[in-house]
Amino acid sequence: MDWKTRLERLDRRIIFLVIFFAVLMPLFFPLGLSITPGPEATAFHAAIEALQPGDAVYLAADYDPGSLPELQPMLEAAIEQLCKKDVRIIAGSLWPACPPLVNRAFTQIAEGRFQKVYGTDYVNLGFKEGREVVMNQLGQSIRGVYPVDSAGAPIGDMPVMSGVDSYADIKLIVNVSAGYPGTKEWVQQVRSRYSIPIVAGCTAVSAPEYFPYFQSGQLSGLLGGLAGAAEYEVLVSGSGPAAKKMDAQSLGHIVIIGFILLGNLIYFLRSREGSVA
Amino acid sequence: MRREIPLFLTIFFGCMMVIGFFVPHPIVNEARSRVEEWTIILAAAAVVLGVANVARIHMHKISRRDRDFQYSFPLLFALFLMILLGIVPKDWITSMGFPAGGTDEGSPFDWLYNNAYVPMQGTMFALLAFYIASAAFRAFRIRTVEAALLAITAVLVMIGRVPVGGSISNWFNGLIHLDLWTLPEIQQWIMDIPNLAAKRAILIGAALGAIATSLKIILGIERSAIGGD
Amino acid sequence: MPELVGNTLAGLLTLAIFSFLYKDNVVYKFAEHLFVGLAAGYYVAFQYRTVFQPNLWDRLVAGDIVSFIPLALAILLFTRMLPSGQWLSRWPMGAMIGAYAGLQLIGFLQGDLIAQVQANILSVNTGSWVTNVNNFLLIVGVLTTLVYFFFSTEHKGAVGALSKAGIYFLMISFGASYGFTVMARMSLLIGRLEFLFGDWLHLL
Amino acid sequence: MIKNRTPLPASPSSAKRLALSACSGLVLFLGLAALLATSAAAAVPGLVVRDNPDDRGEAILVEWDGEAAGDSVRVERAESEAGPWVMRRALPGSAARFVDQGEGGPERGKTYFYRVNGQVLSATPTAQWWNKGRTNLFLILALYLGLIMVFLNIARKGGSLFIRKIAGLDAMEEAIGRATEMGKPVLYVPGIDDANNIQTIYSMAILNSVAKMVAQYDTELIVPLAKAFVLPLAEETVRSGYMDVGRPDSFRADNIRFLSDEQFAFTAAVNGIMLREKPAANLFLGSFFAESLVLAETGFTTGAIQIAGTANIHQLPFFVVACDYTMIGEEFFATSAYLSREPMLVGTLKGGDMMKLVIMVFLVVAAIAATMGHSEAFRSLLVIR
Repeated sequence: MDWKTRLERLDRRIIFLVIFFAVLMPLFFPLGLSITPGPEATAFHAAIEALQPGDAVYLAADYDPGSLPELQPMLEAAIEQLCKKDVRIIAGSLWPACPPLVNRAFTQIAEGRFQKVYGTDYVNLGFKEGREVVMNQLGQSIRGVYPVDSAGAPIGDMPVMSGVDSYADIKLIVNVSAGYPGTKEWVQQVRSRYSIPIVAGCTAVSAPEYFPYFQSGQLSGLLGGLAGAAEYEVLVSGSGPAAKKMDAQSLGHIVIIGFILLGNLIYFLRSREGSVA
Repeated sequence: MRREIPLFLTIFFGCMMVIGFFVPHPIVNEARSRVEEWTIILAAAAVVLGVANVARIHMHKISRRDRDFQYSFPLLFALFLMILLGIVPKDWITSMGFPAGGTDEGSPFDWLYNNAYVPMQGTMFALLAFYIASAAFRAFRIRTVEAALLAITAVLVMIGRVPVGGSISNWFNGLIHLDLWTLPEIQQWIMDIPNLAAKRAILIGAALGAIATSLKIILGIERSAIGGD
Repeated sequence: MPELVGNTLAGLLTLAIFSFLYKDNVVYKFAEHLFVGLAAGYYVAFQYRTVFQPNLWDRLVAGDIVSFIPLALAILLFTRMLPSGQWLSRWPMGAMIGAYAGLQLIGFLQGDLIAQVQANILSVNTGSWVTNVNNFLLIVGVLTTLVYFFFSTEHKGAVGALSKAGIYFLMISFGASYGFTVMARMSLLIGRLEFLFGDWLHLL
Repeated sequence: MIKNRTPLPASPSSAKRLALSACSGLVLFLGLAALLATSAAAAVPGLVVRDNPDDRGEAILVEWDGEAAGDSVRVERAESEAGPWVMRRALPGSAARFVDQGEGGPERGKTYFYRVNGQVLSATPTAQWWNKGRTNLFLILALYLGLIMVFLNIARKGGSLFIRKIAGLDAMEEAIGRATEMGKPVLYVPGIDDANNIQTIYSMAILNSVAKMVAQYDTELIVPLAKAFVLPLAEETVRSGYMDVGRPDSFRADNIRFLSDEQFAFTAAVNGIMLREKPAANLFLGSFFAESLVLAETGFTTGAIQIAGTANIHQLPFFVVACDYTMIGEEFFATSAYLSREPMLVGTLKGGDMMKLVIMVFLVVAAIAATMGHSEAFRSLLVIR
């Protein structure tokens, strides 16, 4: 068996091992490559930066643990920037598995680092079933959709909700999304109908599809995947959990590129052999 | 009756949503709002129905001793355990010495979510990293001009999107003392121009398709969706 | 202590799922079914706590008679589980399908169709040649890709050439999607490795 | 509620009166000037207060000339001309407009007085029966509906409507032909979505044609399924295909297999079929998700001819690189319409095609106009409010 045949018949478990170590090594030995924020992340940051203290923001967290490594850093960095700006955060989810992740970020950032008070500075309304219907109902009355928060406490007399009951009282929607329902539906249902600006952080899988929304102004900012999260972290605080993982990410990409090139090299050599024979 | 009422409900609920968009008057607006409130409850009931269906399938599996029926036991156990922990009154749970009840932070329900649901779902998705590596090596063949374009773009985006792309470009530009486009810039251009153009055309085409389908449903032309002829 | 137990459980379950990479096995199947059960139970509990209780039950108790309508429709939905009487479940199904069709119609119309066509009204005479070239490419790219998805004429001659250009734009966009998907998948793996070697084993 | 501290005149006319009396007394005049200065705002040019148009009647629109206004504009509201005044918002003059709505906003049918940097005007919020800002959308929707109805009618009456043959179809016939030559089965996966998914429904129309071809050649057809509800549908589709070409006895029900509704368990099972039974043609047509690349990879390594088609855009790259032909998005739907000639599918496809033609012409004209400096005229046609 020549080397080409051997490579062609390579057990895929060996490929699995290669990618495993390629991603693992930089976690132990960071390279410290520098991160430069792109225009989409810069616009995301600027949209939040333009808010005034006391403004109310709707934080739409629509994902689940399957996308945690990509999206949790975005949520945390967004909460950090919102806390720095002293705006009120009203969070809700259309994915049932999301509210505990929002709680986790609030406890860690808003309460832990900024001493914000639940019910006064921020609230987690939790999950509500209904997808696009909920998006529209929030334009009628937030209290109608969410009589109580994620822990079952009535939201009516919380100071954070004073003067806020629909999109008319909200300055910006910050969406973190892993798919349906998510960024696409917020743009379709809410952006122009209630004329409210939206910034979105989404998984890398769906990001390329949302570039047209950014160019058209339907999204005022866009973060795509871990790279987007890392760029945003650099803007908010100089570093963060996503930024630390970018070295591993870089090496993973290089190995995939190597696989594509090697696979095609063998294919090319084979087809030449074929035409000679 | 069997066909007319569901069809009427489809048309009524559907048209309510569309009319509500064009007619701002409070009479229409309140009606639409009511219809939306009901839909939220129906959507929740539909999820419960789906879960009931899963439970039924696995009970059948066990009663018929189907292949792999043993695995239905942990599934049903986990299902009923989560429901029980989640919906019994909160003070029952706290009276057993747990810090919280229901679905709240610190409850047993939340503990299972954090230590079983989160790692398992996360790992399921992480498996895809291995599959994509294997597919890149074994099933990514540049056989046509189209595939070549795809491959070149993919490589440029993969390298330009991560910090290493910038490092390579800076090193290279330093080497030849020129200020060529860097890999991140090339990547940005690809995303902003050719990718955007194609994705926009796809959005427009898909929107036309979706609008046509929705129109046919709410006008009662397409009835296969509600199970009628 | 509960954190250590929790992390160990999470670590073992992570390894159970990863074991599928070696080959399909008993441990993986057990974990997979456990997950499906957990997720399904989780959903039901959440629907109860966040929808049925506040949006239906509390309102009924408070005397909101109109809320009997969604309650009745929701109960009808479950006739699907019965051997006969399934047709009654078409009432709420019909209502739901109609509502979502209506909302999606509006969403695709204003969010995708109109807004995207409007955003592509671009000038190729802007004073900056870079912008001109880019705008020209955007116009050509959108048009040729639409030609590719036009089925009422044979793709020969000029139309054929345009649709060929369209397919090239499509392929570039697929390449971009491929690259971004690789990025997403790698991130998820990094996340799990960080948990295994950091949070659980404290090696990082 | 923030009550105003400075007792300013309540209306322009009383302001004049006050100013007149101020002229007679220097002290009073100076006092008024001082008060005006502390409120730190000059009169607002071009001020208009009116009912906010096209809404449910719970908003008042306050507009002014943004370029000529000063640094700060204070909007206050009262239910009578005499007050008490409620502070609604302080904005920079450049904002040019403020919509008083939302929490604490005005009620329908009630008259309100607005004091804007001292100047008082009144308005009453009213509800409208038609949102004029959305008439453009309504007309576009009506045009599209009209086109669909016209083509649906033509198709139903049996009129001939041309749809080009998708190149993927030739590839499909070729693949089935080769499987026949090699005496190996054909594998058809109609996606992993449920029976009510639109792509599954379209996939069944293609499956029917594939069943006919396969029945004619007497080749084996394997259809693995990920949803139990699709099983009866797929069985019926394949059976009727075999019946149509007069070979009902060749139909084997046990080749239509429901494997598992868990995504990766299903994927592993289909991989098993590919590796054991070595189909010579793999057709992946329907709604696919992350399993797409695993299936395409395994099929590639077994050397089968592979044809894929899906409208799930995220998965297309993986099919394109590992399959011999891929039907992209709408191509998949068009193939279904082409094969089935079902009036509903054909009519909708043609209606969509005509709408695309309208859009393409519009985009070309708009691009020319925009280049000549008239982009706003075209953009404003599509503004949504």
